[in-house]
Amino acid sequence: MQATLTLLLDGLVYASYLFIVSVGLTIVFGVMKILNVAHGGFYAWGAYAAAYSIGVAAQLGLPDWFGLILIGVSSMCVGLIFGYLIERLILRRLYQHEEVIILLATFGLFLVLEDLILLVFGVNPYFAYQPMVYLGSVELGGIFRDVYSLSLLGLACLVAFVCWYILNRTKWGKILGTVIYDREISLAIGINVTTVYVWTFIIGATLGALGGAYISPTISVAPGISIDVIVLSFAVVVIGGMGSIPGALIGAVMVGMLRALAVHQFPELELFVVFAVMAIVLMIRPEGLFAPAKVRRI
Amino acid sequence: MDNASSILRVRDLNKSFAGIVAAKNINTDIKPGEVVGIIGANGAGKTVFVNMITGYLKPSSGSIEFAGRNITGIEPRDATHIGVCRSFQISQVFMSMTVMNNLLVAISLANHDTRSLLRPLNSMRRVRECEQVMERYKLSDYRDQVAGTLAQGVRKLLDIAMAVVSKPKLLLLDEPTSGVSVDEKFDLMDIVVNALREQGTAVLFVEHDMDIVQRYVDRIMAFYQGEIICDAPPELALRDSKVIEYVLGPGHAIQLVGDRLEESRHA
Amino acid sequence: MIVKTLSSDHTIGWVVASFTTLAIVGLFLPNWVLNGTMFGLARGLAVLGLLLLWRTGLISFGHALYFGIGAYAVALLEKYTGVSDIFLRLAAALIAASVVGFILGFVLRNYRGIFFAMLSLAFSMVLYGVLIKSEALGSTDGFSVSQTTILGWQPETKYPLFLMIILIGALAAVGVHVYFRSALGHLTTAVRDNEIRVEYLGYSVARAIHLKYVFSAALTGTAGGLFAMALGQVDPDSMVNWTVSGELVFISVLSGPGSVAAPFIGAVAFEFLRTFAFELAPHAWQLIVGGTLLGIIFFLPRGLWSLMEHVLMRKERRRG
Amino acid sequence: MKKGMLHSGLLALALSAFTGASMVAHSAFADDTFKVAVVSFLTGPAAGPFGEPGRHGAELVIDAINEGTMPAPYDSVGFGGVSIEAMFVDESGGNAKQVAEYRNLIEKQGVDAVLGYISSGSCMAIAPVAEELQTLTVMSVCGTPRLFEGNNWQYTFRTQAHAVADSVAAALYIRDQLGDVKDYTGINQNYAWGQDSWKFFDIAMQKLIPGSSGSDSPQFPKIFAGQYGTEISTLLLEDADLVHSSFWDGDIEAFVLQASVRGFFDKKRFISVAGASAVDNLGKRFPEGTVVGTRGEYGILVREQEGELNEWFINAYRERYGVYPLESSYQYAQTVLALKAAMDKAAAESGDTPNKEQIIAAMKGLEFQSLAGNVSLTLGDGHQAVHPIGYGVTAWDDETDGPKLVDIRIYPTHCLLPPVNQMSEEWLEAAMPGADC
Repeated sequence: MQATLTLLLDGLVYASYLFIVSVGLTIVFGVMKILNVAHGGFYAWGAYAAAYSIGVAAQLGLPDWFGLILIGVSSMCVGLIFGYLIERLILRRLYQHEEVIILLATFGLFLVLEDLILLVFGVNPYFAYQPMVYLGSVELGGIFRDVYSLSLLGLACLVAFVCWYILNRTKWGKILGTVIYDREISLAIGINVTTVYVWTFIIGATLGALGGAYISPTISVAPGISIDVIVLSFAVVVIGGMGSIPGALIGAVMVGMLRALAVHQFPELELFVVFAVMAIVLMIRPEGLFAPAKVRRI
Repeated sequence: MDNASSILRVRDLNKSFAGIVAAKNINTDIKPGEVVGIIGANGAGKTVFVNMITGYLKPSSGSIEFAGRNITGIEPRDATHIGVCRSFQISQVFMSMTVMNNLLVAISLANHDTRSLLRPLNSMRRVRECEQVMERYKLSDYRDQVAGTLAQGVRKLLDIAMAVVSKPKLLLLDEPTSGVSVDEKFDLMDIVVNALREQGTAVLFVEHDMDIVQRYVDRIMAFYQGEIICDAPPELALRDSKVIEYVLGPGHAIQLVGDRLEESRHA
Repeated sequence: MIVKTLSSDHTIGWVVASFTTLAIVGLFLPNWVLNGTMFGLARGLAVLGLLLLWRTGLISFGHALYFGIGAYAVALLEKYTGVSDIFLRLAAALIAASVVGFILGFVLRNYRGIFFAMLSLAFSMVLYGVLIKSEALGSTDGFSVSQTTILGWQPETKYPLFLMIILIGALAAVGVHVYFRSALGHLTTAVRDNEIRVEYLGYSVARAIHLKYVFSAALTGTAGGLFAMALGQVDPDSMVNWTVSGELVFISVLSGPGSVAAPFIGAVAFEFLRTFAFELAPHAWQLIVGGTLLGIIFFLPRGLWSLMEHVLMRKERRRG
Repeated sequence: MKKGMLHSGLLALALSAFTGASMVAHSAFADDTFKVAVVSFLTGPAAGPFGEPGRHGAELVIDAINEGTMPAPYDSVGFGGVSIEAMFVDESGGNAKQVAEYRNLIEKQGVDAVLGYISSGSCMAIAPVAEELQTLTVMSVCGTPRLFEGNNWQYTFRTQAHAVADSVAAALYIRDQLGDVKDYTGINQNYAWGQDSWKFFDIAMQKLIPGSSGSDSPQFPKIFAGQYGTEISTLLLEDADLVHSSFWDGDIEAFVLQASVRGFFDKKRFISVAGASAVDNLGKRFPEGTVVGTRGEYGILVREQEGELNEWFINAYRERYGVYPLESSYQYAQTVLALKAAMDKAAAESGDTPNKEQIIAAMKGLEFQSLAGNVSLTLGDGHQAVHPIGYGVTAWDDETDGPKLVDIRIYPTHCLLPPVNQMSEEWLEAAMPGADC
């Protein structure tokens, strides 16, 4: 019982993390049809920006809870700056190209973002444990849990709810829905697709950065942290169906639970299961479990 | 109609997509060398019918027999192998390749011989054969032009030429003149129909332009809501009240031009 | 007839002649250049495999799978049987990659575009996950690969291996070139342009793609085997991780799809670009590489080879 | 065909265009310098805790020897009369890249010797290549015993004891200091180092503390995984009180941060065999009461130890880099000292600037004084070092407002390592004959 509860919680916490990291990826794909490898770069930048600013705040003697605010602020800054610049200067010129070429361009961007981190922040790791320590721990099912990790669950729910609300209950959501359905039609009925694209990409980037920023207090923020994250979030997004937010949620829960199960029961299968599930899902349902229906034109 | 002499036999063909009927009890026979026009409003089921014969769609029920062999639900490439070929409403050519290479690929696939596929594409024999086809379809001037840059009419011709290099016994043309300018239409059809009659290929073609239809066909099949509402020679079909009501539109005045018809038959 | 066609073909002439030149030049090259060239040419062979698919419009984001299988086939063959002979090693790499390619081909031949890229990625990451966690397969460390012997002879220098690599590279380049010229090869472009038409011309697109996929896997697997022999080491992060697949795709974009020689030039250029970038700016070499990739996509969509074409064309014009 | 030749020339030119320029750029070096490459992690998660301090340790000692400012017995100027020109190279990027980089160092940069290497993976990958290229290569930090067991390298040395020593020392310390330990489990990285470390620790515990039992499912996460939430849960769920870990680099820091918030260190006794760097790097965030060791007399273990060399090193290091030298600083410095001792010895024997063979002959079986203790290369046919190893318990020193180790115990060499010509595992399985500690 205790073991089951622990496994469930571990899985859910990891799933929340995966969901936050990959939801931006799926939104960008859904709207812009871009599979964005540079998402990993946003993740790393978010982590660095948060860790750096939390470190500065600690030196200035600001209270530990202030770090939580800095996490939000720094991910927004990263998303806004990089999201805007990259969409504006690079991606906008590539929309007429094939999907795979744009994928490659984002791979190039990923490499550039990785090294910019080294140039800006140096090679030494950053620690930003203050927010995690501030929130303390709580006993659940016989073992202690840090509240900070549990709060990931809340954050994931919040992100999921906000996405759902925007898409289904606001004018913005309707516009997005139209753009997702057909870019040409949206242009024809006077939607400013350019603006929609910029904002979509900024939001996607911000969510990627938020993933990194939120996880930064629990890890040693060092170069190379995004290499594994990007394929994991690809797996999540592909399993759920590229472009589907509920899909990302389900994908994240599947991967999170499977990984937790593997670590608890069969540690040597940890990495294998994630990608095996990705491959199997793609084989059975190439569009993923929750892919938005597509019209086949012949 | 005499069964033995028909090359295509369609019996009780039905097709429905998620409850919507796209083809209903279609029965027809096509004789070798016959040229048949298929008319009908948009969504009447013309293309569905063509797609079922060439295997792109599987019928829900019914049977299709070609040259005495049951070909219901056949794969498109197998249909091609036994002599049922088609052209497309939107030209399906290899856009990045030259006219010559388009035809060379079509020719190299026509004899279904794996070994010949390993030879260079532009082997002498193939090039000669290709030149003959270009001659016949008036494509020689465009020989080295990339297909993506061709005018619609020429691209259509290429599309059709590629479909006939394997000398099919039955050719389905899906709106051969759609997207082709008015001036080019008759030239195009003259080239195609003449070449095909020479080969003795039976032709089944979907067409909206009644001038074209009455000028080249031996017989008209009119579709309405997935059903054949009329199957008769053009003189009769175009005067049929149901055809006028459901296909041509009420008040549509048709002038039959009999002499043109004669002309094309004897050309 | 075939001999006549071959000898009249310029590309084949260049490939044969330039690889001969390289073989002679190789005798005088310092070791580190010889090594770099070997790494470059081996990677070039892998990229040639990717080019085969690219001509069909398919970009595999998981070809490190075959590169890794080839490399690990060589390493495992040695670990479990002690065999270090070059021909047996090559056979192991080739066969292992082809068999896996043949099996996965049944699935992958039904996928296009981004789905093809993603499923390839998934398969390669499955192998990565297995290698990383399996102690018997060397886990994160991988294995050392001992020096290659040739029919029981242990060469003193790397030159015989270099010779072997350029020989295999030349054979593969000529083979792929002949293939591209054949009707079957033109079907490649035909499939990319219009699958429906190919089906209606009576050829199975799935079979065409499957065949090509197996060839591609075989070339990339052989390349992985040669790379492992040249380097003397295999490990999952440098052979199988997704970044390696990305690198191979990067080199194909850098090279351009224009010629069978392009992958080799692109890969050797990349090898030395990286060596120098790494020396001059160890913290910014990815930036240089990533920037180059973006630059190529923007300004040279047909890769470095298009520069070559440009030069050649101008020369032709001046002559004509 | 004429045209073909012309084009072929063009192609070959393109392929070897890079050759010419670079060959000119790298000409031979002057005779009176000995060119050495020092390899350590300069980027990545291991750079901060290991790579940079290691590099600094080597840099400091090389500069001091070149200038002749080191205390005795290393007070003569230069290495056997020549000065060393050092270049610092990054170890990150995987084994294959390291091997390629190593070839570059020898064949392109023309270095005379290569020092360093932190990861066991790098060492195992480099040794065969060092042999192939016949280049003196002295390993500094890596710990796998397999490097010299089952291999007979001529050109490779290691100035550092291996994982068997620190595993045995850990078990000895547990027996002597922690009293009644019954069950234990572990979390180690999933590669040679982590797997070996756990295996040796497990055997040593069985032999030294009869009746104790190791976990059936110790955790082996991927190196640099970063997040250990799930692993921490499984460790907390296990009954074992003692948790062994050979985490090093950024992983130990991340693990400690994540685990301490969850009260892990209140519930479990933690022994870290390679995490001493984190004690300094994390400061107050590193839990007190943790058993920490250094593989040798290094870093925090010898911070209070007297001795001219040690005091010089600590002061010079603090002056130059502003922080205390860490474990890897000592390890890299030790490698440089070994080279200095060997080159001086070779120079004295030959009466001239020593060549490669002479240096190798001198280094074989070398005994030399390190910063805080003596080292001798006795194992692996004179290629593998042995030296004492110590453990202590972390505590906070209010006086210096910094971390310190208390209850320090240092175990002598013969208790930690097998005698010459015996394989480590056999020796361990045979209950460590000759180890009478």
